Amino acid sequence: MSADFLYTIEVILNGLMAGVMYSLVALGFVLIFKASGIFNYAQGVMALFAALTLVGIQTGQVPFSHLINAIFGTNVHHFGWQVPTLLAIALTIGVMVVFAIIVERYILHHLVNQEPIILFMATIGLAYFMEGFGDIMWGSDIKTLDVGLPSGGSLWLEEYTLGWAAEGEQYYGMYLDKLDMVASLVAIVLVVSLTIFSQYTTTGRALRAVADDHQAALSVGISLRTIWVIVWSIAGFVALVAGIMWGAKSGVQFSLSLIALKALPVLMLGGFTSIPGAIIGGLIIGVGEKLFEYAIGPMIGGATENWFAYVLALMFLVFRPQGLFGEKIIERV
Amino acid sequence: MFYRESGDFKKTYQKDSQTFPIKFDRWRYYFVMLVAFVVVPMFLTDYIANAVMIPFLVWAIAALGLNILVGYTGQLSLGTGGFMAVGAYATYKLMTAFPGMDMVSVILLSGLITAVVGALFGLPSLRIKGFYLAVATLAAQFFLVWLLNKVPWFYNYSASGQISAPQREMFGVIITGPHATPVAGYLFCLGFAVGLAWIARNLTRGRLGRSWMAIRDMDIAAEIIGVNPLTAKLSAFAVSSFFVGISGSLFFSVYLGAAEVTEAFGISVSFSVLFMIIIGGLGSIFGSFIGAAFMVLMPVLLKNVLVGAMGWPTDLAAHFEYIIVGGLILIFLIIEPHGLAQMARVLKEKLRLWPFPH
Amino acid sequence: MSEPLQKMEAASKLLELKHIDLSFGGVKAISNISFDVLEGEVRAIIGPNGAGKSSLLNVINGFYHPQQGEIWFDGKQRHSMKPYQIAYQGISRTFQNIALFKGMSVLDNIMTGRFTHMHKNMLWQALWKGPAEQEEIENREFVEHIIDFLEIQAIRKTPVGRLPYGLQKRVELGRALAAQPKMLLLDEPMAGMNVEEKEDMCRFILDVNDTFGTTIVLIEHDMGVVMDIADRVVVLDYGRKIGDGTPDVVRNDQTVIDAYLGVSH
Amino acid sequence: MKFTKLATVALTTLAVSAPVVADLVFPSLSYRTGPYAAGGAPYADGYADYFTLLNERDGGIGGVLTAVPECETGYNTAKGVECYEATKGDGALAYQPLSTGITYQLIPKTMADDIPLMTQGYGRTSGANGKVFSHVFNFPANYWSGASRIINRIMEENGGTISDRNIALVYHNSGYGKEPIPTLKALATKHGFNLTLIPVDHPGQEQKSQWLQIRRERPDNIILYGWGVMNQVALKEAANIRYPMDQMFGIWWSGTENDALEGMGSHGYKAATFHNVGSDYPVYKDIQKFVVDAGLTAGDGSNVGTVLYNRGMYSAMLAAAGAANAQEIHGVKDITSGMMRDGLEALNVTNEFMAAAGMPEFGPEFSVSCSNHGGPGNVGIQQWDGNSREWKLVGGFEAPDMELINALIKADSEAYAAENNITPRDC
Amino acid sequence: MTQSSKKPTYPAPGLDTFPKLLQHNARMFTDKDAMREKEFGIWQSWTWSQVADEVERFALGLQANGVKAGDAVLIIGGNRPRTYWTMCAVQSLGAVPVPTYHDSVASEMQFVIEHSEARVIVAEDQEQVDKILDVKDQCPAVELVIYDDPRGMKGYDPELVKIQDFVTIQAQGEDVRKKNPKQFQELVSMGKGEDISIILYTSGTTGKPKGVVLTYDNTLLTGYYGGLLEGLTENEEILAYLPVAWIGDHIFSYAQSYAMGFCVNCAESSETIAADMREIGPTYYFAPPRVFESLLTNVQIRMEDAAPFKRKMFKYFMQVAKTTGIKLLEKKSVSLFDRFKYALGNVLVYAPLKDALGMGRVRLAYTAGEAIGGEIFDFYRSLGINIKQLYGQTESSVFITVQPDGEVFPDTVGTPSPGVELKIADNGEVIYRSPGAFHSYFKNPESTASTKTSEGWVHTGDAGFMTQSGHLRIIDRAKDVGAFNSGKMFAPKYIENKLKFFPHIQEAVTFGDGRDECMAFINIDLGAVGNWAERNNIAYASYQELAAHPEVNKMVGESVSQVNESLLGDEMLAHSQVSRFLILHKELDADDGELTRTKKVKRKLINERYKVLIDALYAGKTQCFIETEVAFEDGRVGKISGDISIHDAKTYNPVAQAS
Repeated sequence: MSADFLYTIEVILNGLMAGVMYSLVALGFVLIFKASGIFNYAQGVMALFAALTLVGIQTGQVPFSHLINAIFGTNVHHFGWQVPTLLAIALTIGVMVVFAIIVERYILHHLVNQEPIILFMATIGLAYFMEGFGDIMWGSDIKTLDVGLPSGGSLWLEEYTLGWAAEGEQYYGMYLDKLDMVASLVAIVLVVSLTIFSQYTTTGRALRAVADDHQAALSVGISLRTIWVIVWSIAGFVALVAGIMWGAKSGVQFSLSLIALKALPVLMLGGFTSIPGAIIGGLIIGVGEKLFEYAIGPMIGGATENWFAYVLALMFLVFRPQGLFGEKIIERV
Repeated sequence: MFYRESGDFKKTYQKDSQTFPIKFDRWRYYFVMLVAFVVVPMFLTDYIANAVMIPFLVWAIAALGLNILVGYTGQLSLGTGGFMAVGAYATYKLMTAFPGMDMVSVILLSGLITAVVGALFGLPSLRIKGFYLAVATLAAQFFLVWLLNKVPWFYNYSASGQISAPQREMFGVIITGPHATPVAGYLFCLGFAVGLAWIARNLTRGRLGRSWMAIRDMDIAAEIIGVNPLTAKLSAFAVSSFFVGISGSLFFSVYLGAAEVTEAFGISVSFSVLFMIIIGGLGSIFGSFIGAAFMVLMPVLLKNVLVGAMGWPTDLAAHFEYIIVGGLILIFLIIEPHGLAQMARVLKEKLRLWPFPH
Repeated sequence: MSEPLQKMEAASKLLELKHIDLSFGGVKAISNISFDVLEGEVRAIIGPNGAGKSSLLNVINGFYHPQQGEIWFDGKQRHSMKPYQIAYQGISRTFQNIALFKGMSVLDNIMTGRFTHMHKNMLWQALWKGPAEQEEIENREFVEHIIDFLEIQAIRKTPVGRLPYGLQKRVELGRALAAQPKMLLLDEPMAGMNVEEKEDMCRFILDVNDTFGTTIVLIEHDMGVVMDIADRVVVLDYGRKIGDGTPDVVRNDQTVIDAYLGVSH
Repeated sequence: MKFTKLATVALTTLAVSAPVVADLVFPSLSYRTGPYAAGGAPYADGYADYFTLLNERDGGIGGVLTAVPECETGYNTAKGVECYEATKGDGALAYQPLSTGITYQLIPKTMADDIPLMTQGYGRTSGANGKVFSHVFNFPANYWSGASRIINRIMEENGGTISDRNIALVYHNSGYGKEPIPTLKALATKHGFNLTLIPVDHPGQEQKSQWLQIRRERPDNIILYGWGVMNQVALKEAANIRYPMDQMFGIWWSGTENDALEGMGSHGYKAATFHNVGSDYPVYKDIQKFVVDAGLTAGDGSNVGTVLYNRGMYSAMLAAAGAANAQEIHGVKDITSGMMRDGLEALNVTNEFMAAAGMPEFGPEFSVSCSNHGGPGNVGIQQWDGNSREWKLVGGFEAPDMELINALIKADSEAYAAENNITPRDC
Repeated sequence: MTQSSKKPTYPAPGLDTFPKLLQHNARMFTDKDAMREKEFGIWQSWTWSQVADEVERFALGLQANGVKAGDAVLIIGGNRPRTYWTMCAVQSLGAVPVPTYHDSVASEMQFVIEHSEARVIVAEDQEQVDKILDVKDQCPAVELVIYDDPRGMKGYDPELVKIQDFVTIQAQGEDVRKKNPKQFQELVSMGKGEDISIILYTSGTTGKPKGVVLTYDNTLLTGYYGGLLEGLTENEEILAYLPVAWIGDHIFSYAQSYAMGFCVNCAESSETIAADMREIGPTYYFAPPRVFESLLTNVQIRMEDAAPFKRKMFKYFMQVAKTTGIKLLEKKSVSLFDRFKYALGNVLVYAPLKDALGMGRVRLAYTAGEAIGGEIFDFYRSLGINIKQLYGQTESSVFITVQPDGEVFPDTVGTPSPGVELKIADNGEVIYRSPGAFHSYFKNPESTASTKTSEGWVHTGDAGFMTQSGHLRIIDRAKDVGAFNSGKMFAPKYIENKLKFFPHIQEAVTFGDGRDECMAFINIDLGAVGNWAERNNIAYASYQELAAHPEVNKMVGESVSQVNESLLGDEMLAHSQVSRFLILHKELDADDGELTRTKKVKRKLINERYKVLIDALYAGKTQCFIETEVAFEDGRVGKISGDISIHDAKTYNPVAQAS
């Protein structure tokens, strides 16, 4: 095999992995959109908030310490204990559930039956609020997230593939990031369990009923409010997972909230309402932008990924205006 | 409460369809104009001009433009930042290539250039609708920023890609550059803002505006009564981009005086203009202004209150700023989902009916 | 039939459909339908649900393109055209489910109906004062006559969303009328109305036909209404034409009776 | 109506918040929020703490108290302008915008308002030409001298020749990141190395493509011009592909504790710097005594001694030195911003001076003149020690290829002068 | 006998007919708006000169079609400019306009057509033309029907009767004018003040309508002098919305408009009157008490829905107005603090309220026709609206008495108008002699003789007396005033009016003549009670259902007892307390012949039709079944039936009260 070919394979594989990372973020959007028709702009901030909370709990940070110190002139930072990772994750999930309840009770409940753009705006307000709130609660410095995820390229794969290239060509073996592999695994587990949840549990079926028809769901006695709390809780959990994966790469900091931008083209490509769409959309975007950057990027100056992801999504949409997996828009007169 | 409408009747269609058919509104409008053109300049300081009034006007123009697209035509766009960048860079190129050109022409030409670019990126709107259309405009946003960053010709090959506005005069008054007085810059922007608002009003009240709203409300019915979706949508994109381009042009030349595309015209700009029109009110010219006022002035006001008056640490204040602005957005939406303009409209209706509740 | 008479009839055909076939992904909606509409007449299309009535209307105003067949309008054969081009030819319509522009007032809705009659370009409109305003006023005057005609003065500036159903239907008729169409297509104009509203609507339809000489093609379920106001009736069933003629002829046609009895009307 | 009302309130609060005029005011346009907060906060702390120290220890500068009104920009240029306008009326002596973008906005404005603009290690490099940029002071080093010094260092490490070496520049795809490109291109021509440009878009969380490319092409050296999250991800990815860290060089904005969070993963990574590292200086004892222990720190005190804190403090020290100079030149205590400019232009930082300031050998020796606002551009090299998790200075403050840089500065500043109708000063 | 000393004169010498006034106005106020109509969304306006032109062309056109002096021309139309122009055009020819109620049914119309011997009819639209064609066979004299609105008129058979468009007639007139530009002038100058100007058919509470013949001297002089007295100018704005066939509209919207030169405004449609009134903002306004009452009811209902704070504020300031407003209006002394409170109330409540009602600019408002409730009357006056009562009838060209400024009381109708002599006949009937007193009843010498004595005294048919302050107070129709078996006076209308002042009572009919006690039928106000029901979550499907609701009955019972209590104070009427009442299962309706077109109760008919109920009332039953026929709007006839419950009302013992 020629090295170029192997590089292409490598780019594709890494693109797939990157795509999974995008999908993790996109998944949260899809869940909420499907159940309530809300485009949740705050999903990225939720990921940041979840990750901040996780690190905060794990390292025993005093919440609002900055505020407390500013008001009382004290100097508190940490409680001085370390919480075991799993317990910290569980506690963080608890926080996200509380968050979901608050969002439902104080915001969504008052905005039932509003137009999508209004709900979208509400999530923007929520995002603003949480950006400020998260920073006040946990501080704006960069935090290291350590939940025991592996990092670095897979040496085994590198060595195993080293010999594949044709003689005389420069080739260093196939590179795959272990963190990405774990992320892919987690994503698979997440999607499978979500599917099982929605197919085989009562709550899950209720969720699907709501997604299909609000009225119908209400008529079989499902409380929309409960459903929304559950959906937002799950989305909060997904945000936590995304926050962990991305946070492990870059440290937990404000920029984490910007990963939402990477999920946008994925959503548009995959359709807002489809979980498989989010996954496959992510893969397509990941591979597409990486390949383009690899093949064309150097010729036109690089850094093409941001816009190319959208152009790629656009190209798909021109042929399928409702997204890859979105429900077909039927125009009736 | 303040409305006295008895005897305010219309004998011609001109009078009946004027922008402010009620006498009280008309006088209020004249009053605002008087304040804006005469009173404000008398009290203008550098700070009020450069940190409050000029940005407010510049953003109001952008919001006006985006509102034409989103509010009136129903085409969601997140490409505002990119289009503003086109306007800004067009201005830079025109100013440096033709130093003798007067600023009004420069800015109008920049608007026209942006209109062409905008119409181009509006093409996908023929097939893609709703939230999905945002992808096309986002593509525009990222692509335009990338292009303007990547091709050195756009920034005259300067080392960092920064562009800065040279000094230009009109009628002997310095408009751009560091030596421009705040009053000159303010009045220049105000002139554009008022003029463009007037144009927006004219366009939206007539045939074109109705074709836009028809497309927004029910595209199939619109087509069946003779509205060509292609021309309606593309004209909306072009007009919207014209406004946005002018806004970008003023943003660069009068307001900031220098700009760098990735920092000044990023995606956050697109979002914040969108926030302005949603908060202000979709499909409302007044809403564009009030939305811009909210998004521009609220943080400034909060900062001055929290840091200036209450002496909080800047970071704490900044975080609370986010919390308060976010909270206010939520509260406003819960009280009146259709924006501040709708709130004003309801208030006006209430006052007109006063003392009756309905 | 004498030759001059034949000629006269040929000349007064406003619309003629010849052997129209329409299918959606293999499902035949309309098969081999031919009929004509004479200038100035009220032509009704009736048939059970799913008979292809609405599809036929959509073919006439260009929303669907038939796979087979010819459409002749106003003496010219029509080749594939966009709906908005057909609007310019002088066909306007109303919809079964009201398709008003919800964000606009009654006046603006009807003004939008004048779209094909307004021509001032964007620059004039941006200036407003002058030609654009002049054109606007001229058309406003026309629209006001329609408002007067339909007796909806009191709701002129009301947003259409706030109106009751019957009035919305009336406004929609107004919008279609504003285009001064040669031919007006009405898709179940009286669906969901009470007796009084139906009577009003009948009066308006006949007045339109009478005052403006507009040719009218309508789909309606209420047989009483159809028999009252239609000059000629086409009967469809399962996408085929099973009857055509004056109300009396159709009423006594055995195929028609069977079709209707078959679906227990 | 709403906005006029808001404006009035804003106006009144402003009037209320105006500080005492008699102070020497050094506004700090900081960013403790937003994507770059982690970098902005320690710098602002250092900047503010030093002035606090002066007030507490020396009673200010020449007996006049200093004030550091802080204004949050969030690294946003528009907010930067707002901050500038808000604070300039308070008698601001010199600005420290801490953002290349904001610097560009402020260059013309400060020139018009006669206020010096101090940009230590950032901003517009060609601002070093004092003839054109009369109010910009970007001593002691700038992006270009940093780049040149790094190339020099690579040459040193490779026996003086780097022809045919492959060097990649991984840069923040913005004005800041693009700054060194012309210099590096010129140097590449001069020294014969191959330069690969690898841009990373803001914010830079996803750099897979870039690092796969690096892994494929195996450049001999990497120069990193990043900021914010981009640095952390870049270093992490570099470690992931097992790039030899000692062949990787960062500019000083990519050489902070935040960036080398990985610890051992970044061991050996080198970065340019224009000031020394650590807190082993007399001045720190004073800071501990007069500021930290007195509970007067701007932040929570946790940043004291970090790279960015040092940089902020160093900048503050230079500003204070300029002010003291101005007092001396003009013989008045309450100096104006114009006098401050004169003070800065006459600045002569010697080792003795540094020692007197309690910061012996903390930074390079340099002097400023009317035509040269950039100093000699001496740059040192620091290296990350993963074991002790700290930066160590491994190369002294040496001059870069000033001949080449000066030519570039001249060309760029003259282009600016031509575009903006500025007649260069005679000096 | 009371008499006003002033004698009316013409506005200027020789201006003794309306056509002459029109020409005068066209010269005086050439470009001032004489007439406006909201049509096609805007106020189409005609200046006096344009009106003169329109009238001239139409008059000449009519002449060309054979209309000549002395002819009667029937006018069937609503308040539209052309209706008024037609009157003037007809008068120009020396012919007599005969306006009729345009909502009258064909059979009523037939009588007028026949009786007036009209050959030419000017009808508003297809609907009216249809009515004429319906009765055409019975009215062979009709030769020409002119219609105003061409809508739907295409295809009408011209052989049955000649049908012409208004504009066609005008075009014919135009041709005439071209040939002889002076002709119109000559025609007009032939008119004299004593000529017959108009015949108005009064609907009458019983029997066939009578045509009241009025001369120019009657209408023009009373109109002009009434206007002069009140200081009306050419700058007034008035809204024409009452039937043109009614004397009030004729005087206010026609005679006074021509005499003073002010502008008359016509509403766009009957649904938009309120909105149009708000737009125009009339300065001169007339409305029967019923309109003021329903407006007030409406205000109260709408305020009920207001937020508590606003409601309280409204109540508070209305209280302030009550104590201060009327005093201010009558220029009595008011303390500074009260003035301040009133000024504040004016900003917060009165001015916006008046504006919302379209009365923001009203300088003078009249009410007449019936008694107006003191509460209602005071409400408007306290807002600062100068509303005054007047007393008049068709036969008097309206003005018999008017309340002078500063002497406005809710229970009297004022002092005699200029030139009016007034006295109370022995049987208590009010009689008068005035310049406005009618000429005769058309083709009805018997009635003329029985109403108008040879000395010119006219019997009003109303019972009343002069108060000490010289004001006239009307109690009831003279013929309706009856007596209880005890011989004491029974004035049904007086009691009914008291009942009707309650917002939830729409109409009341009382019985007592020849009986021992007074008992009543009640009609509830569907609007007011419906709103009340909505707020109290009471479901109802029809008037009948709501009327039968026990809570409603209880509420009405309370009102009745309040009336009873108030009657105690009046020595003459204390014994007329309503002892029992019932709420009718249907609304009394003019279409069913139970009310006149002016909504007055037709007692005789009700006595016959509802005999069962009356008997049940007096028989002391608590329940009664009734079935009645009703006419629907489309002319169909249906039946309404149901059980009606009868209630005792609380009465007060005059003696006990006295002790």
